[in-house]
Amino acid sequence: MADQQTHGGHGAHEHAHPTWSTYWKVATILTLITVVEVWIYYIPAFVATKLFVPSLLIMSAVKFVIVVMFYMHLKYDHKLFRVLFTGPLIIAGATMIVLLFLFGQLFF
Amino acid sequence: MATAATAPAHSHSGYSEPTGIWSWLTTVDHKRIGALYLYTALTWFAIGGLEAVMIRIQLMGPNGRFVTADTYNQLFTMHGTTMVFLVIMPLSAAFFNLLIPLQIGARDVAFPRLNAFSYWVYLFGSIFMNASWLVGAAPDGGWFGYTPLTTYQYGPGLNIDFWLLGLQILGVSSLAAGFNFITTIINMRAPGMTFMRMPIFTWMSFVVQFLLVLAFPVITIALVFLQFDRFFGTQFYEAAAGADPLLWQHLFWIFGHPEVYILILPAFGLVSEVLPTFSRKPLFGYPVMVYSGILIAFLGFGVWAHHMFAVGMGPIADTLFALTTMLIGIPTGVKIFNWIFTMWGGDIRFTTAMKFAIALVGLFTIGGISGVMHASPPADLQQTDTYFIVAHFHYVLFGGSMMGIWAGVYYYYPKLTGKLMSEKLGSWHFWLSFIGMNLTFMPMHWAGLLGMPRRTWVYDAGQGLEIWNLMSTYGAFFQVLAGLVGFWNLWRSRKGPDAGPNPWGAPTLEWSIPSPPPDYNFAVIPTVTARYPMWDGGQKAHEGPIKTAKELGIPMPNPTIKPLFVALWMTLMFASMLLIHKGMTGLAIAGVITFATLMTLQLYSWLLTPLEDEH
Amino acid sequence: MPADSRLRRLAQAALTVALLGLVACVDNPNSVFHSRTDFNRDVTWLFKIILWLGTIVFVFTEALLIYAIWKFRAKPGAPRPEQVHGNTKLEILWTVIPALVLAAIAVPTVTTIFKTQGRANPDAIQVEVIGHQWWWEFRYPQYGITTANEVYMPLGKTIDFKLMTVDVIHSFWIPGLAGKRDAVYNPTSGWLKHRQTNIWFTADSTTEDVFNGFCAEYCGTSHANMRFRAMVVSQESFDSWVAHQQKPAVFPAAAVAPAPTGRRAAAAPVPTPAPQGFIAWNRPMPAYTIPRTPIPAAIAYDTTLVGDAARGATTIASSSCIACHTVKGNPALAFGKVGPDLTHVGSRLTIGGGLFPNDTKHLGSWIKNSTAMKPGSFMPTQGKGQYDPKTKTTLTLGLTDQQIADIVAYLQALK
Amino acid sequence: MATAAGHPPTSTGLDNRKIAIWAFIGSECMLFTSLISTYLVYKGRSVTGPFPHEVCNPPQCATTLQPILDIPVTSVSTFVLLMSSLAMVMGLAAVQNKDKPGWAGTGAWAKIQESSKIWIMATAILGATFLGFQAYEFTSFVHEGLTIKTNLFGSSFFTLTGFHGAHVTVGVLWLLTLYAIDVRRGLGPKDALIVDIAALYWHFVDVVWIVIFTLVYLIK
Ligand code: HEA
Ligand code: HEA
Ligand code: CUA
Ligand SMILES: [Cu+2]
Repeated sequence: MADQQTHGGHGAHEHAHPTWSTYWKVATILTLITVVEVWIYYIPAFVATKLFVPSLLIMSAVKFVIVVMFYMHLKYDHKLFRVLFTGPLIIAGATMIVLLFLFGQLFF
Repeated sequence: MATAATAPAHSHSGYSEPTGIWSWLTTVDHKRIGALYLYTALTWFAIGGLEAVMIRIQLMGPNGRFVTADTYNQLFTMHGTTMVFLVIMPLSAAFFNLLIPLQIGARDVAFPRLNAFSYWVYLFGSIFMNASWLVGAAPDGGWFGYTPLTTYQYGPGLNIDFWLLGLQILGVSSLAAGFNFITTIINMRAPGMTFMRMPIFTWMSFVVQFLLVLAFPVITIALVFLQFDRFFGTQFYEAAAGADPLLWQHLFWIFGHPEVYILILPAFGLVSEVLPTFSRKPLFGYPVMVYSGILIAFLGFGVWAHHMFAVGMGPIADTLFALTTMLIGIPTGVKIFNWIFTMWGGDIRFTTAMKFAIALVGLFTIGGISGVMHASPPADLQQTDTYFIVAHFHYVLFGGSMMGIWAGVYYYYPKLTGKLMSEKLGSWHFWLSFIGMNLTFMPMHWAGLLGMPRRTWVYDAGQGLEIWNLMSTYGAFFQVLAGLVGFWNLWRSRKGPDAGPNPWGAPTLEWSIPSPPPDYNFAVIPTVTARYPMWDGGQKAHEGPIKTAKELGIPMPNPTIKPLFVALWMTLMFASMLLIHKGMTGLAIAGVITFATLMTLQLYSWLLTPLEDEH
Repeated sequence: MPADSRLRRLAQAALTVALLGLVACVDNPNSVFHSRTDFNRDVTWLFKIILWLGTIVFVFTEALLIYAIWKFRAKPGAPRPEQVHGNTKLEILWTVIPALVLAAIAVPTVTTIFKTQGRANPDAIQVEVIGHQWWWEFRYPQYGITTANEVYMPLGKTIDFKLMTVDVIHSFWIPGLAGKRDAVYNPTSGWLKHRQTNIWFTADSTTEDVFNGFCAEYCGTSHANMRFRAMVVSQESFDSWVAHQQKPAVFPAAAVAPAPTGRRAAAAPVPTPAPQGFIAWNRPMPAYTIPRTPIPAAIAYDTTLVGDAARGATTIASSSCIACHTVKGNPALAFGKVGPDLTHVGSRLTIGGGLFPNDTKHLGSWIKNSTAMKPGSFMPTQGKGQYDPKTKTTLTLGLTDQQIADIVAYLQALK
Repeated sequence: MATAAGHPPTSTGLDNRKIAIWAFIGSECMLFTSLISTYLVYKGRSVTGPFPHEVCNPPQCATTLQPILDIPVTSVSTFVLLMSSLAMVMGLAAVQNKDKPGWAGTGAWAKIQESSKIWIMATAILGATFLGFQAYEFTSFVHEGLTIKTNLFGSSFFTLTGFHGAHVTVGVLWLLTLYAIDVRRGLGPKDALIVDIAALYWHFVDVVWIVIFTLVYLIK
């Protein structure tokens, strides 16, 4: 990033702003995914399959990622922030998985 | 510090440090905050050491009766807690404060008031924790406070309440400091100070801040569960409700193992500054030193259960954690050999700082190797919870962290105060420490292998333990002498000979500015062109009179008392909760609400006041 | 060169000390290097590999360090040394070599993990170890036996210890026989009801012996005082011991004639017909297994008094002892679950969590004021006029020394 | 922090506070990981009811208790929180573009779009609505016999969602503070940073809820 003459760096300095239409699209997708999530929750036949939990996990991961990428504009921001966020996230995720394994809860 | 104002070298300039208590209470200057950390932590070191000496007197002979069993349990709990949270961590913080801005060519940390806040929280938290002695209820659950021993059912006294509230308070301090230094290092580097030119101390500190901000939330939550269990009747650790007592152990050690690297990496950083200077050679393999530090920290999050090999996690988990633990030996070994090869071919001057630094290399290796022995689960079943472990961690903590910190103290005292410490007393200090520490902790290996469990108030006669314990106790007496000499040296050196900007011929930026540095640090922000600016970057040491910030037109943050009060209200808010177990729940709630309100108001007032005057 | 020979002498001295230390380790009764069980043989084998590799790394590293600082010490007027910044080859070297050393540790480590943590022999003797603050309960479910602070095992038979606790976490450890295992789970609760930790080993050496055992996990006030003894005995002796332990307490109907006052030998048996065969370790205990905890002077139990077992039986039945202790076969003592089972207490060698020898003086003092004998003890002070450090009160009521002597006589009769 | 001519530029050109908030968010990941892990570790291990997804019959419960989690209500509150994130980004956009009146076009809707006050307040209100739902949920659970003391599920559930709720509360207060500033002196592009920081915090709290909603509410 170009040196900025102010110490405050006032005005977040992004490469490109997501536009408001992006915001609304994202909101729509989030809503849709949530609807699907709740919907499959109410399909006993699907809940019984092995796909239920993985599909929920994937859907929630997708929601997670798009909020972070677009609303928290990590996609458009300095890559430093991406490092600051993903590093801890990886440690956190790994810790959770190992803990669940150790307590015998790693099956769904 | 205050003596700087009268130092002849500076008296002809217009520059003078503000003096008086008020200037210390309101300071936002990172160097002064560093000094506060240093002197506070050294005070706790004397107290933690006193506790250790009482432990050793009790164990001098079999079936000792110097203190009671309950007192003994409080002593080792407070000794461990004090040394870890009130001594080594804040001593490291003292150096973070003093050095990071100087080493990267900054005028202060990113958030000077937050920095003051961290210190005051630490001070009040440490006082709170030790106030437990005054009411006769010092924490007694061991420094890792295993549940269910620390639940209300088995520990109904205030002891554990002091401990868990105290640690929560201290956690706030560390977290705040962590965010502050991460930001400082990322964002306040002088032009040309690229990451791969940063002094290793700053690098290791950088890594430590990440460990802090990622490890402390975990213990905070573990403590919150414990607190809720004790105060509000939740069941996180209630076996009767089906809770697994191991939950605490896992959460604690997920924090606890990164914590031990929090304790050692700053010391590694300090010796990485000292060794090159006194060998007159650059650090051997700088990039590898950086990467190994990062790797140690990263791996450090994946080894925690090596503290739990005896709980029966099963062979797969044991194998997993054994292997990750052993892996850490590799990057650490690289560091050790790189230090040795920094000295190799050098021109070694045995100053006191250098002696302590070399001692770290030698003694940490011993502790590291015994660490690898614990990493083997079947063998660890014969080691865990014995004095063999006590030997390990004192070699890494005293032989490592403490030796490194003393090296740092001798090395940076001139920068902090402008005065040189006595090398003669320093030599005494070093040799007494070195002999004393080995005499104390080496025999513990045998005591452990001969079946002496740790945390035992007494051991029986006739089991072959007498001689090792007696040796340890004499060793501790040597360490008391060492401590006295060291403290005396610190005290009397405040009137020592002037140091000048760079008494050691050291290579890094902090040595280019006057000692002690003026409040703005750098009259002109340097442009860095080399890893060792003073050696091969053409950076010159400051000469001539020191101007004031005003003369130079440098904007300085205003002193403020607000962080102190926020810290105070916060501590009192936590402290109020103690009343719950005194049957004064109403008062406790009132206290929490009052102090939380005061804290919030004070915080708003702080945040709405600009750091500096408008220009 | 003088410096050189000084170094050598130093090294020699260090080596001697180290060797002496190791020898001490092997000879010491509680040494973890005893190889008298399959478990400890495996561990010792592994531990020695690690120790040797560790020693080599240690000697090499320290030698290198000492050599470097000695060789490159400052010489006056020396020019600025060559500014070496690193050496990739060397650095790879000292990445790879430690990796190899660690691999040499890791491989036997993993094999030993799976070997020692495999399933126990199916015909192993099951022993349930139950930790209490601050004593050990041992149950042999296959035999229906409950005892305290002393565990018997036959030579050559695998014992599978199941660890449980009724309160906080304890850790079961007999250094001379095997490593530790924590007693984590409370068998009375929740989904953990069937959760136990276990450790198994076989004392397959040929000699009978007594070993010291400890609690190795900090468990509160008297963690240091939570000891026990492990008796490894022949199969016949073990069988005989089991047979005896299975019987309810048989207290002789006839009152014992009061013996004359005067000093008696410690643990002088009340003259009851001695049970047949091996019922307890019947030789002098090895010196290092005899507890030597001092008795606080303030207790001053009068050892000259002679107790009457029959009178003791009556006294105990109306005392608070019955709230916590069981004596199988004695209807008055059928409910107590909190304290150790006393059915065969007379045949035990130690009392109070392995803190004291089981003789008249110590047993009497224990009953008189166990809280003073053992900090934090949950057994309330019984002696009249005694100060109870736990409740911080002095007992105005309570047992007289004579009453205690009677109870002691009764308990000692419970062979 | 006031801008000062005498200050050197930052190394990255970024603002200190933005780096700090991201570091803080990284740290919060570990905080919520500990809470969520605990919830999952204790999942299905409560000795007594009520349970999240299962019917609880005697003897574990005195009377038969229905699964306690209310998916429809929580789905709505989840939606509310998601929408609050939308409002937040709209608010930030409005602040960033204050100096370009008419950037959103013309018409009533554009006027609304350009009003940072509306969006910031909307975010706060949606956040408060979420808290309202949570309060409703908590009280109805208590009525159905689940408190923080009842069982492991109760302890870990209330603590986890309570911590999340506390974060939302802080966020609402923060937004109200921004609103107050906006009313008093107006937030403009030069304040975009402080709004951005609040927004990052807010979205993070939202993201945590996304995870909680799936792991706690939906997975049986
Ligand atoms: C400064 C703090 C510090 C540091 C740096 C370490 C470093 C290490 N520690 Fe230690 N440890 C503690 C502080 C520390 N520890 C504390 C306080 C406890 C006890 C807590 C309690 O119970 O109260 C503890 C306990 C502890 C245990 C638990 C023991 C038990 O309770 O049963 C284990 C087990 O694996 C362990 C292992 C290690 C290892 C493998 C390292 C490694 O990082 C060491 C790596 C270093 C080297 C290996 C030496 C240099 C390398 C070479 C010269 C290269 C060649 C070497 C080889 C090939 C081996 N430590
Ligand atoms: C950095 C950490 C650190 C440091 C520096 C030390 C330093 C010392 N420790 Fe440490 N110790 C721990 C961390 C540390 N310890 C921890 C974490 C535990 C585990 C606790 C637990 O189990 O919960 C422990 C446990 C522990 C035990 C085991 C207790 C038990 O298990 O029952 C013992 C026993 O000897 C001991 C002894 C000592 C001694 C003699 C010193 C000496 O080096 C101290 C020397 C220093 C001084 C003496 C102060 C300086 C002197 C002066 C200022 C002069 C004035 C002082 C006097 C007049 C007294 N410590
Ligand atoms: Cu039981 Cu320690
Ligand atoms: Cu560790």
